[in-house]
Amino acid sequence: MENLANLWLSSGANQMTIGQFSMMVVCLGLLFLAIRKNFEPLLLVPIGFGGILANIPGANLALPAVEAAMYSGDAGVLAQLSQALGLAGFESMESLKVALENAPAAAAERAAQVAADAGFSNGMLYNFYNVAIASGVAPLVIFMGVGAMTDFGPLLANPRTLFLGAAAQFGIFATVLGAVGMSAMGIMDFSIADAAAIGIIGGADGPTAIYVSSLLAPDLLGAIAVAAYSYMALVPLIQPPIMRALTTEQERRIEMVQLRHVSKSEKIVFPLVLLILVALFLPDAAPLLGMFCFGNLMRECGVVSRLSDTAQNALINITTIFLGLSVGSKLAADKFLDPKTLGILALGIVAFAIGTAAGVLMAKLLNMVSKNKVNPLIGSAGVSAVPMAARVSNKLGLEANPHNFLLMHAMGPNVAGVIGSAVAAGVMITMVRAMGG
Amino acid sequence: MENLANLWLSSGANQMTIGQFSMMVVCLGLLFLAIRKNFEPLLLVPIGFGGILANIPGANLALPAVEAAMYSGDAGVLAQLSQALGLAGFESMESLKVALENAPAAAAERAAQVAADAGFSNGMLYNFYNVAIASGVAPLVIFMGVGAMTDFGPLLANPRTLFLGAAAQFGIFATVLGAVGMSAMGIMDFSIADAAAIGIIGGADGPTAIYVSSLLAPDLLGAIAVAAYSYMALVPLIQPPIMRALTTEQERRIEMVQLRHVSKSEKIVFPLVLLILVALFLPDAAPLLGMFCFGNLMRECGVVSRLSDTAQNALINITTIFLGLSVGSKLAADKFLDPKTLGILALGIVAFAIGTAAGVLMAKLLNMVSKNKVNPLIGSAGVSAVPMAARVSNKLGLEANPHNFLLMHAMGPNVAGVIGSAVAAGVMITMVRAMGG
Amino acid sequence: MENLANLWLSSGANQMTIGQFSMMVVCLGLLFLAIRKNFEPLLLVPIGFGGILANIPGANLALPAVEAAMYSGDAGVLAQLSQALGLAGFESMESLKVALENAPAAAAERAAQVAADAGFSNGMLYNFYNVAIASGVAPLVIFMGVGAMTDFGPLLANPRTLFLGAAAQFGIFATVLGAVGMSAMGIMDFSIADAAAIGIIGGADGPTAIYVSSLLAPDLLGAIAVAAYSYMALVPLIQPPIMRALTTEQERRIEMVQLRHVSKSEKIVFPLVLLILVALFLPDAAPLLGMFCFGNLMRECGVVSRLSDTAQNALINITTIFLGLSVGSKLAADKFLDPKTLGILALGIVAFAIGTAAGVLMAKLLNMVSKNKVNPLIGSAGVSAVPMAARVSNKLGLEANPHNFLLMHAMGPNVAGVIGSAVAAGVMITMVRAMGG
Amino acid sequence: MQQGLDITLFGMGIVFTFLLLLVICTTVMSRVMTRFFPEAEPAAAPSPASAGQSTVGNARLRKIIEEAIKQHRNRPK
Amino acid sequence: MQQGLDITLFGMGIVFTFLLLLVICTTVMSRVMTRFFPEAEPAAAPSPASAGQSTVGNARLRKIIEEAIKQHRNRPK
Amino acid sequence: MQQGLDITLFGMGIVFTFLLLLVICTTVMSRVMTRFFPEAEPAAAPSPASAGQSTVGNARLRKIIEEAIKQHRNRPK
Ligand code: NA
Ligand code: NA
Ligand code: NA
Repeated sequence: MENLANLWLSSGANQMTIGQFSMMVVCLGLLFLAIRKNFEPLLLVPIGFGGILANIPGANLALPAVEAAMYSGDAGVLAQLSQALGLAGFESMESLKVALENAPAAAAERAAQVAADAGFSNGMLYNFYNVAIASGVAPLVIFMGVGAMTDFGPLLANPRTLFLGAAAQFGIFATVLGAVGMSAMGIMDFSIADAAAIGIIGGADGPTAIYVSSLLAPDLLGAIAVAAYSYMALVPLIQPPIMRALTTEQERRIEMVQLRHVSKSEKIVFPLVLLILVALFLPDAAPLLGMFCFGNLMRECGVVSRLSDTAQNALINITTIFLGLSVGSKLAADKFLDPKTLGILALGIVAFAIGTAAGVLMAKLLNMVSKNKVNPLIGSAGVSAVPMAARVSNKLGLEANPHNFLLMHAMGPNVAGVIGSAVAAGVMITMVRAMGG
Repeated sequence: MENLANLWLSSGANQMTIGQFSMMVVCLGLLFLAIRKNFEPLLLVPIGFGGILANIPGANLALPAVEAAMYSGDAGVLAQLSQALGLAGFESMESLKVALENAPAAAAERAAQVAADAGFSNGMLYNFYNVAIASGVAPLVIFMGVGAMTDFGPLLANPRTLFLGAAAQFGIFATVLGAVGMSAMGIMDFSIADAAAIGIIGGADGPTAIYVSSLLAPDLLGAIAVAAYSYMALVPLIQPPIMRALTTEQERRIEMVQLRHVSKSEKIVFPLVLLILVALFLPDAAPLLGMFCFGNLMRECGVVSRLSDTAQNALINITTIFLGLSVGSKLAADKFLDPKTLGILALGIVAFAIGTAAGVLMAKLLNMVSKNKVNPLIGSAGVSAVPMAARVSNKLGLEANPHNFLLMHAMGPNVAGVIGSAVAAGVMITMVRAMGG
Repeated sequence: MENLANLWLSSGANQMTIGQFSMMVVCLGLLFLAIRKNFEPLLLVPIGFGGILANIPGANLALPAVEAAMYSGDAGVLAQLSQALGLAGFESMESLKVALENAPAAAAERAAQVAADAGFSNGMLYNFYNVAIASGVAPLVIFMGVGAMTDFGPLLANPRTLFLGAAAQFGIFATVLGAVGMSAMGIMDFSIADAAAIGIIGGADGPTAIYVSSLLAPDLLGAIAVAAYSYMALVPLIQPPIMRALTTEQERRIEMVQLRHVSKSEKIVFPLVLLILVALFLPDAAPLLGMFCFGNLMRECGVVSRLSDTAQNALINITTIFLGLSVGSKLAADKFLDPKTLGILALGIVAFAIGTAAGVLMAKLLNMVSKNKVNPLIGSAGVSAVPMAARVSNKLGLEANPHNFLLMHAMGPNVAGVIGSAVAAGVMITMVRAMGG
Repeated sequence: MQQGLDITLFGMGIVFTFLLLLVICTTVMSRVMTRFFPEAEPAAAPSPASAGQSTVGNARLRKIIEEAIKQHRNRPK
Repeated sequence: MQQGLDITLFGMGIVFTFLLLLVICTTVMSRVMTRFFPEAEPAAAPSPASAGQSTVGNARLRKIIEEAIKQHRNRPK
Repeated sequence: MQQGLDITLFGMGIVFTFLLLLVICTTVMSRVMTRFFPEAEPAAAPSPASAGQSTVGNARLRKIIEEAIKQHRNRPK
């Protein structure tokens, strides 16, 4: 009977908190959106599923051994942990948590050894997170794969569209200002590093957002990734009203001249040019843009198609599976159910809206100073969200003028947006570090 | 000349023990069975090859740096190791080994540092084992791939067959009882954790057996994995006599009604239902069944076929290669050549036989209480061993009645057996931990 | 304004050294050779790109956290590092570097903890190097893939060609002698371990060279890998003059008898025979030749084509990407721009030339003692560089006699050369270790 | 020995109870799905156009294709 | 707040400056490549031989092949 | 210098000895296999049925298929 009681005590139904239950419902909602509504399913299916796993009570799948020992260890273990972390003795869970968070590396290792000796081990999802995200490798490998899938032809045919990709990053920076403002007004409590990580949602680029928040605000990573991918899926709903409001019927009808042919050698040299500029001026963007350029060079150089194929298929797929589950591990109730999450969701959509508007307005500005007119509808594609945003531009173009195929023209700002947000990420990391964030 | 002497001293022919020689012969035998007799070759080829590598004298491929230092280090290294492990000084190899096994994490790390300073490094297979199995990741990833290959249609069309998958797990528990009994009688010396790990052989499911024994009885992992895969390959020999003995000709002729059509949505929702039940009642089964359900959801949801393809191909193949070599590392003579191995082999086949019988008898019981008759031959498929056991059911059905195609009907209990043994694994882990095993 | 100044101070254009600039030009040159001249592009594209990344000033992509802390940390961090490494206090960068290089494992870990506490983390390429090369796994996995791509049929049909593969390894050993001689004469400063690692360039086998130098001379790995792959690409230029000089027109015209049919079972058993010989006599070659034989067994046994396919495609491609980037990390200016690199480049080409000559001469020797004549042109294929060297033999054969197709005959010594250099690698590792290198 | 008996009895009991729960939930789920989310119509065959005419020819073509794929994959790229 | 303003102003400025530099370098690069390394002739179509005759038949064939590939990949090997 | 000579002499010696052993073992193995496990008959060609009729057509078909596969793989799924 004792055994049965043990099983019941260790079962989830007995231990589940309201928070965990709510998060399971939220994750089932994410799965529904991904599967039924086709919301970025490649990421949201693993994220949603990982979120359910992370909230299974008693399984501790998302916890390191030390935290598992804190929650499930007996008095002796707690006393040893406290001692390892430099406390006089175990006082309260709260003080132990604080001590663990602020522990120097040597103390943290002593605590890990105590947990190991007491028979605790890292949860599966925690291991995935550590290997895939904390090391930074998964977002970088995905970015390499994205590079290997990206055709810079339309951008090279019309380099001016890079300005659209630059302008759309205003969403990022405006959001940082917003987040800092909310903190100044006392509504939220975002540090400058948090604000920077939240802003990157406006870059509309999943791997960049995950990479930046893993560096600057790991605790907010779950909410930031979910916001980024959800809003990317919502691009066809968010962007059109803004685009219509900021353009006249006349402007939306503008037909653009056909793009010139771009030679193979230009395409080969371009990633190297970009890499060298990054090397010269933005070393903190080197991991992201370096891997991106590497993927693109493998694609275009034509002599390593084996590697390019693998980067676009097996490797990016494997990485996506583990990245998704790892992001899901950050949907554990005690971290996700926080007023900050609401703030992040609110700021994220503002970021998208401002980015879209800035892209469109920039296109109109370009038209004032240049004789080759661009259709301002392609400005919104500067937020990235490849290729969804470009398709939205195309759709609105066709509505205004049935012979106006903007897709190829919009791909230029669209891939420029990827570069733009990676550049913004590098700037942000540099500045936040300089501020001691 | 000194060099030549060194080379000869370090050569395998000089150092080889009889045990290592015997294990090489055993591993060549495994390779022969795998290649010539088609015994689960996907696993037994890497396992057998890994076993040969693990037994190369002097190469220390399966040893951690510390053990390599113990076997090949000079007196100074041995003294330092003894000190690091808290001994007064080096007394005997045996006492050093015991000290290493029982060392707390901090002492083990000091010993590893001594070994590193003396120039020793971990063997290749030891590294593979650590990354693939000790972390738990390889069996889980393979289980995800199996989930992505599994069609739950036949099970959903006839959910009663889950009882057949449950009954067949009796083989697992009866074997635990047998192992504990052998220990009680003094024939063997199995702890309760050992007994639980051995029992899982009866689950006829490789990744589950490896996962459980990596947690509960890592020393027995080699023997357990070899037994599990060998007996799975022997299913067409082990099961038929039992099935014939327990059924009448009349029963074997029973034709079953055609399975109803199962909708796509049912198939999508089923893995989520299973996951939620696991979350509520069996958190210790969450890693195994969670990954399995995740694989199956990727397969059925239809929106992430890229990921599902990769989980079924590149990812599972890569993992299988390293899992197999890692299991092979546990075939080193000093661990495998132990009376326990014989006990494990004997108990394993008993487990298979009892599981088969329990499945068949459960089917007969179901026929007593229900009007839709099931052919008791499909009961044996409940041990899992997908799809071999289902094919055996089909073959015996055709023998009795040439129009009786049982394959699809047997797939229900067959996949139920996979769920059943993962559930049994979760129960076992929970109970053994509660017993302080 | 302070921010702007910070950004400029942290930018690459400000910090770049002449060395880094030169290395970037060198790496662009490697990319040019790879892409335009088709110089082993599968390796040289990732290596060249990784080299550029490693030389981005301020990004520290190729540095461990400790070294990043040394270069970018403030006085406090330097003092703590000095203390952790057992120095009285910070004196000079040079003494700190020396202390770090010679630090025992425990001190190195304390230093790493200081760096972590100061907020430094390992660079991306450093992590890749650690996981892929320092662990030894990447060259071994590539060797497994090469094994899975290798057909030993021509070798089995004419086992004598193994002697050609043996003779061509003379290039390796002559180079060791050369390197030691240069040191004895005071021209260079190569240790015996360095000399052994440099010699392996003459094996004309990339993974073997990388594996050996990761063990014996990690600091020279970049130069050795670049030399090995560059000279392999130059085989069609290096070998023909030597081959012509050492053979008469008459000899080059020799037609060889058609190769006998080799049965499937012979092909299956051969890797096992090789493995057992390695196990008996050369345990230090076991990792390399073990993985090679494993790949070949998977290929030939016919029952694990899933695994063989993956080893030849997804797995080898993924590994190649990370291996290449990791090798590139060793092209950082401060390590690569060293007089030693010039010595390595010079010795490497001599090694190739001597190996080629030895193979040709051995073929002529074989002709003296045997009645089945071999065309001495196939001797040069013994250096490996599969399949380039065999094609060179074929081309020169056709020049001398338009009906003389030597390709298949040259594949025998070609794959024998792979075995030969792996054997030489094992011998070298054993002997250098015995010499305390 | 007691522990072994405990594990066997409780273990088997829990496995059965769990799978019983799963049978119930699955059955309920199937009913709910069939009633509230009926499928448009179980599509007769995945590729009706190509199925009718020449299955033998298709089989041969598929064989050729599969071999081509195999060769394509195995080639020493 | 000051920090937020700093990041916004400098950040946006640097993004624009960087992309302006990229526009300039790209344009220069394109000019250089087009002038000094002109392409032989943009190849009209990747496979001219097979393109002419029966694109419809080819499309159908391709579809069959793709399905074969898909089945080939999805089969539980 | 002595060490270098040692490595060269012993090294070359061991490489030759090892490969000599391998030659011997391989030759013995081949004899044994050929005598005791003779192959049924070296199959003339892997696919005799399809080889006879229209190799040219097959070659063209294979080419098309390979290209289809290539496109299939390269498509930005
Ligand atoms: Na963007
Ligand atoms: Na089972
Ligand atoms: Na070689």
